[in-house]
Amino acid sequence: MRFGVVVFPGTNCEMDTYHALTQVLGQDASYVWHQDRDLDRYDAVVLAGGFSYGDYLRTGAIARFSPVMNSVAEFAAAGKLVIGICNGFQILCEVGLLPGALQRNAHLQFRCDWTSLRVENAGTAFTGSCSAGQVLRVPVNHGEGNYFADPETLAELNQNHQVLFRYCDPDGSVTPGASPNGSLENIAGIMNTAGNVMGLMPHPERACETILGSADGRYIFESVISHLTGRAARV
Amino acid sequence: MLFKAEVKVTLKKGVLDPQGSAVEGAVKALGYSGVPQVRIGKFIEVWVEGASEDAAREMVQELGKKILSNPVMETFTFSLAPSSDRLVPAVGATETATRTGVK
Amino acid sequence: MLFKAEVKVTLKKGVLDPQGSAVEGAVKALGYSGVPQVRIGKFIEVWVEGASEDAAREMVQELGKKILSNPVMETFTFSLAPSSDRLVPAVGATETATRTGVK
Amino acid sequence: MSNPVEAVWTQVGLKEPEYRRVCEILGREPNHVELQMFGVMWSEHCSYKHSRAALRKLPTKGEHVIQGPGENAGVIKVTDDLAVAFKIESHNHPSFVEPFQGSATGVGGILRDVFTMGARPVAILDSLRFGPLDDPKQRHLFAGSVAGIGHYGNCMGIPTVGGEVYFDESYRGNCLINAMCVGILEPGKIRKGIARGAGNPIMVVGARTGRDGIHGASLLASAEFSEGAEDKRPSVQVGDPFMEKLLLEACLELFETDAVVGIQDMGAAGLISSSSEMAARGDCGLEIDVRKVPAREEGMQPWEFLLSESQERMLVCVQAGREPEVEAIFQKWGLLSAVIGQVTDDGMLRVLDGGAVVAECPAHALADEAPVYHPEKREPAYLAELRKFDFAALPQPDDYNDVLLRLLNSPNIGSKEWIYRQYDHMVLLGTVIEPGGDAALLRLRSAAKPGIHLAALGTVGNGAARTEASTPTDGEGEIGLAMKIDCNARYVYLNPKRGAAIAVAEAARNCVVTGAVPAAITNNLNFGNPEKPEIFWTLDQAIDGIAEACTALRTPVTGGNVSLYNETNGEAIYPTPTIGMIAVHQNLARRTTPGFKHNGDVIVLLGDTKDELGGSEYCKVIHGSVGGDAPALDLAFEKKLHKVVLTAIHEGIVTAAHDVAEGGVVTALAEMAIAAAPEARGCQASFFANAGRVDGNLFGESQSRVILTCHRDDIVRMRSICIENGLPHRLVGDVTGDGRFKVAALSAGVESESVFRRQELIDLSVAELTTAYKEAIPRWMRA
Ligand SMILES: Nc1ncnc2c1ncn2[C@@H]1O[C@H](COP(=O)(O)OP(=O)(O)O)[C@@H](O)[C@H]1O
Ligand SMILES: [Mg+2]
Repeated sequence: MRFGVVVFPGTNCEMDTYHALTQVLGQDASYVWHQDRDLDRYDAVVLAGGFSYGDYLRTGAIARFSPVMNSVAEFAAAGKLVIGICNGFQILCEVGLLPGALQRNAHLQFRCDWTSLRVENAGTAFTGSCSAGQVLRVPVNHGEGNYFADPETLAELNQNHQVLFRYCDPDGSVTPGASPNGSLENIAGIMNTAGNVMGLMPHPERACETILGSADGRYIFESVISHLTGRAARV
Repeated sequence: MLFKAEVKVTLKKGVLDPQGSAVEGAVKALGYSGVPQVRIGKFIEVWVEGASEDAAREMVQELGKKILSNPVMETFTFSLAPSSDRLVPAVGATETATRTGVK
Repeated sequence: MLFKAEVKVTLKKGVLDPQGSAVEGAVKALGYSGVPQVRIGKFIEVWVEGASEDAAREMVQELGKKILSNPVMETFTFSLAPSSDRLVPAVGATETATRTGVK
Repeated sequence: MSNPVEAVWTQVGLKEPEYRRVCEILGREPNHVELQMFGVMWSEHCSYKHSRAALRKLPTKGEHVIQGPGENAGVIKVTDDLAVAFKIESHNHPSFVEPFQGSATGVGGILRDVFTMGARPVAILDSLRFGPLDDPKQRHLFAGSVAGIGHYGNCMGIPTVGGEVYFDESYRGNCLINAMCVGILEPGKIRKGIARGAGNPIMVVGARTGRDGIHGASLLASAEFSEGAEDKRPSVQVGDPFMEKLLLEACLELFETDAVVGIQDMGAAGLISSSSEMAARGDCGLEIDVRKVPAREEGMQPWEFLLSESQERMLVCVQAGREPEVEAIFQKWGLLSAVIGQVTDDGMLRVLDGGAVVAECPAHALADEAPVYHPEKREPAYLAELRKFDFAALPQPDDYNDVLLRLLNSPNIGSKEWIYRQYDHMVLLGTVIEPGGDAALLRLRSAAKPGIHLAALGTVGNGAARTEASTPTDGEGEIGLAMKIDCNARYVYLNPKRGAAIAVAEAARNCVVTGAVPAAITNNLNFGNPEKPEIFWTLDQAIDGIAEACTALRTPVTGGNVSLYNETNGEAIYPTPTIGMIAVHQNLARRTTPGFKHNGDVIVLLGDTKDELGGSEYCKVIHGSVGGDAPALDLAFEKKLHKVVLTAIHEGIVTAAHDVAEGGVVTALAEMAIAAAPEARGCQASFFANAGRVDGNLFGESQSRVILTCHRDDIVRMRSICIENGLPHRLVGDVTGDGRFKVAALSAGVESESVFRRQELIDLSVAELTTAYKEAIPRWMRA
C-alpha cells in the first residue's frame, strides 16, 4: 500500500513514521510537502507528529491553512483513510475534519511516557486487527493532548462509537490516574462519523519494534493495511 | 492608514482552564486569600493597514474568526484605533510562514 | 466586594516574539497583505475581593509583578471594575493543576 | 593617559595592558567599534585566556578521533561509514536571569554547534545544578530550566536521552545549565568553520538580527554576579526552536551540495566571533557590511550588529556563483539568506556600514591573539580543614530502614522522572535504553541516518520509496552508542584532581554497565573566578585529574567548554567539571539495564568496598556534613572492572548491571529492585562490615564498583572472569520474588574469624522504596 506522510515546517516525526511504514511494515511511503496538493497516488495519508509552525498560537492553528490541507479534506471526503498522529490529530481538529480540540495538559507539563490504551471499538479501519478491550502499550509525547469537546459532541462520539482508544491502566480499567493529560473521559483517539479519519495523541510509530519497548503500535498500522488490502491481519 | 487592534481571546465558559487554576493556586500559595478566580487568555496586538476604520475592523474580525481563535473553545473581542506606531519594516521571521507558503 | 481586573501582559520592546512572527507570516500567506505586525501576549482576568477599589487595585498590581508577568521580558497594564459575576467554584482538573503550581 | 580614556577599556571588560596590546596590534587606538570587537573577542568566554594554557594538558589524540578540540564540535569515527560529532556547552548565567529562555537557548546553541559540523543531531543530554529545593527561587529556576530544555529539544524533534542533576547549597546564587548534543554524520563529510578563497561570498542565514543578548559573552559570562547587576543585563534572548528546526533541515540539505566552503554557528558574540574565527582558520580576510544583515529592530548600530546574540543564525562561506542555490534551499524552508560580504586575501576583518569602513583589524588578532594568562595558583586552605574531619564523631544509625528511605528520598539520589518525562526521549526511534538507569543507549539503525534530509528521502515527485521490511531484530549484531553526563562536584570540592578523575571514571562506568566501550569525552569546566589563585589551582588540578583518567581509560578529549566566574557576591560554586562520555556498543542484543530480571538470579558485587564516607550523600543527608576526602580511585583497577563487566555482558551471562554511586551499595541495590517494575521483585543480600563502620560499608561511595546479576548456572563462569582478571568480587545475595528488600551485615564473630555474625539491618517492601525514590523531587515541586 502507498502511504503519504505529510510534512509541515516543524513536523518532526515524519522520519519515524516513514521508518515504521517502510522498514518495519514493508509498505510504500513517501513524504508529502505541505505545499503539494496531489494525493492521488496514495491509499492513505498520515499527518505525522511534531510541532508544525512551532505550535505557535495554538497547536495546528497555522498548519491547517497549508495548501495540502485542502487536498487532505478532499481525500477524506472521497472516503480514503486519513490518520493524524499527535500534532496531526491537533491539525485535524483545527481544520474541522475531527470534532473537538486539544487543550494544554491539565498538569501543564509536557509528557513523554508509556501509556496503556484500551481499544474501544475494534470494528473500524484503524482497529480491525485488534480485539475489543485489548490493551495496547504505546507512548505519548505532547504538551497539549487534553481532549476537549462540548457535552453534545461528546455524547455523539460515544453514541456513534467514534472513540477508538482510551487511556487505561495496564489491566484495562479506565481510571483518571491512567490519563497522562487530563483528557475528557480518558479519550486518546477518535474517528469521524464516516469512519475514515482518525486522530490519536499516542505515537503508534514509536511502538513497532520490541527493541523500542513495544510492538503494539503495529496493530494499528496492520489494521489499516489489512483494511486497504482486504486481507486478514498479519499481526 | 495604520490601525492597531487589541484582540482579547478568552476561553468559553465551561471550558476548563488549567493554567488559570494553576495561577489561582500560586496566588493562594503566596498568601493572598481574596482571589477566587483567574482565567488566562491571549492578548494579541495586530497592526493593520486599512483604507478606513471600518475596513480595518472587518479585517480583524475575519482574522479573529479564521486564525486567532478556535471557536470550539474560545471567543474573542477586540478594540481598534488609529495607530502612529513606527513599525520595523514588516519582516522578521515573518518570511517563514509566507515563503513556505501557507495558503 | 468583588472586582474584576483585566490584565494585559505584553512582551517588552525588542524581545523576540516567535509566535507573533509566525502568525504574521500565516496571515500574509492567507492573502492579507496589510498586517505589518502581530505581537502575542496574555490576557488575564482576575477576580479579586477587596475592601475598596484601591485595595483591589493594589493587590492586582502586586500579583501582576509577582506572578502574572515575568518582569525580565514582559510588562503589564490592567483595568479594574466592580464585578457582579457569580463565580462557580473551580472544579475538576483544577485540583491537579493547582498542585503543579506555576513558579 | 588622561582619565576619560581609562574608562574606555573597562567599559568593554578589558584590562589596561590588554588595551595597550590592541593599540600595538593596530598601530593606533581602536575606534569605538573596534574596541567593542576586541572587548568581546578577548573576553574570557570567547578567548579562554585564563584556561587555554592549562587545557593543553588534556589528551586529545586517538586513532578514532577525526576532529579534536578547536572546531565547533569534536568528531570520532565509529564505523567506516559513521562518525559521531558531540560537544557540551554551558548557559549558566542567562539561565539564572531567565531560566526558561536561558536553558532553551543553551540547547539551541549546542545543537547548532553540532549540525554546523554536518551532523544530524540525534541526542541531547543535560547537566543541571541548583540550590536546595526548599527554596522557592530554586524551584523556579529548576522548573523553568527543565521546561525550557524540553521546549527546545521537543520542538526540534531531538530526544533528550539523559542527564544529571544535583541540588546543593553552593549553587544557590549561580545555577549551572550544561547541555550536550550528539550527532551523526558520514566520516568524510565534516563541515568546518572556515572561510577561504578570495571573492567567495559570505552569507548570513536563518533568523533576523536584533539587539538580543548584546554583551552576554563579555559581561554576563565573563564576570561575577553581584547585587544590582540588573542594569548590565542585556535583553533576554528568546529561543525559536521552530526557526532552528527549519535551519537544521535547510543546512543539512545545503551540505549535500558542494556549494559550502565553511559554516559556523553565530552563538556567543554573534557575527564578530563567527566572522573573525572563520577568517582566522582560513588564514584570510573578510569584508562584511552590517547594513546587509537582515535586521529585526530599527536603528541598530554597527557594533550592535557585530555583538548581537540573536539566536538561530549561521554564517556561511559559499563558493562564488553558487549563491542562488543556497538561497533557493533556504527559501524552500522559509528562511532568509543574505550575502553580507566576501572573502579577501589581506587577512583583515573589515567591517562596513553601508559601504563606509567602520572597523578594520587583523582577523588573527581578534580570534587567536588574546593574551594567554598563567594565573597564579594556590591550594585553598579549606582543603586542609576538610581533611581533618573526624568521622568517628558521627553516630552510627539505629534504624537502617529509615536511613535508606531518606537517602532514596533525597533529590540527589531519587528518581529523575520528574525531569525526563518532560523531555521527548524517544523521537527518531533510536533510544533502546531510556533515561532512568545509568547511561542512555541509542541504536544507530534508527529513523535518522547521517546525511539524510528530506529531499534525499524523496518528497513527492521523486516517487514512492519502498524498502523490504526488515524483520525486527532484538538488536543482534547491531551497533549502538551509549552516552552519559556526570560529575559529582562534592568530590571535586574535597579533592579537585581526584574528584575530576572520578567524574570521568563514573561517566565511563555508567556506559560500561550497558555493555558499551568508552570512546571519548567532551567536558564543561564550570568554576569560579580564575583570577583568584585558589580557584585557578582547583581548575588546574581538575584538568590534571581529567587528563589522567582520560589517558588511563583511553577516552580522549575531543572538545569542551569553559565557564568561569560562576560566583555570586564572591561565593564560588563547587568546582564542577562536567564530563560527557560517548561509548560504543557492539551488540545491542546484549544491552543491559539495572532492573532485576529473574527470581533466583545471583547478585554479584564487583570491586572493593572500603569504609569511605568522605563526600557521601549519606553524610550530607543523614548527618548534614561534608568533609574528609573524596573516595580513592585507582584507574588501573577501574579499567580492570570495565573489562570484566564488558566480557561478562558480551558473553551473555549478565541479566542486570548497575554502577554503585551516590548512596553506596545498598542504594544501588535498591535502585535495581525499584527498576524491576512492573514486576515486584526484591532481594536478600548481605555485606561484610568488618573492615570499619557498618554505615561506611553500606552507604560509603567507594569507587570502581558494579553490581550485577547472573543466572545461577552462570555464576561459575562469572567468577572465573573475575579471577582471570584479578578483580575482587563477592556473591552478595539473590533476587527474590516476594517484593521485599532485605539487607544484612556480616561481621566476624568474636570467637573466631571464620564465624560470622549476621545482623539483619534492612527489611522494607520494594513498594515503600519505590515511593520514597519516586517522590524525591515531586514532593517539592507540587508546592
Ligand atoms: N537532568 C536530567 N535530564 C535527563 N535525564 C536525567 C537527568 N538527570 C538524571 N537523568 C537520568 O536519570 C538516571 C539517573 O541519573 P543519575 O542519578 O545521574 O545516575 P548515576 O547516579 O548513575 O550517574 C539516568 O538515566 C539519567 O540519564
Ligand atoms: Mg549510574
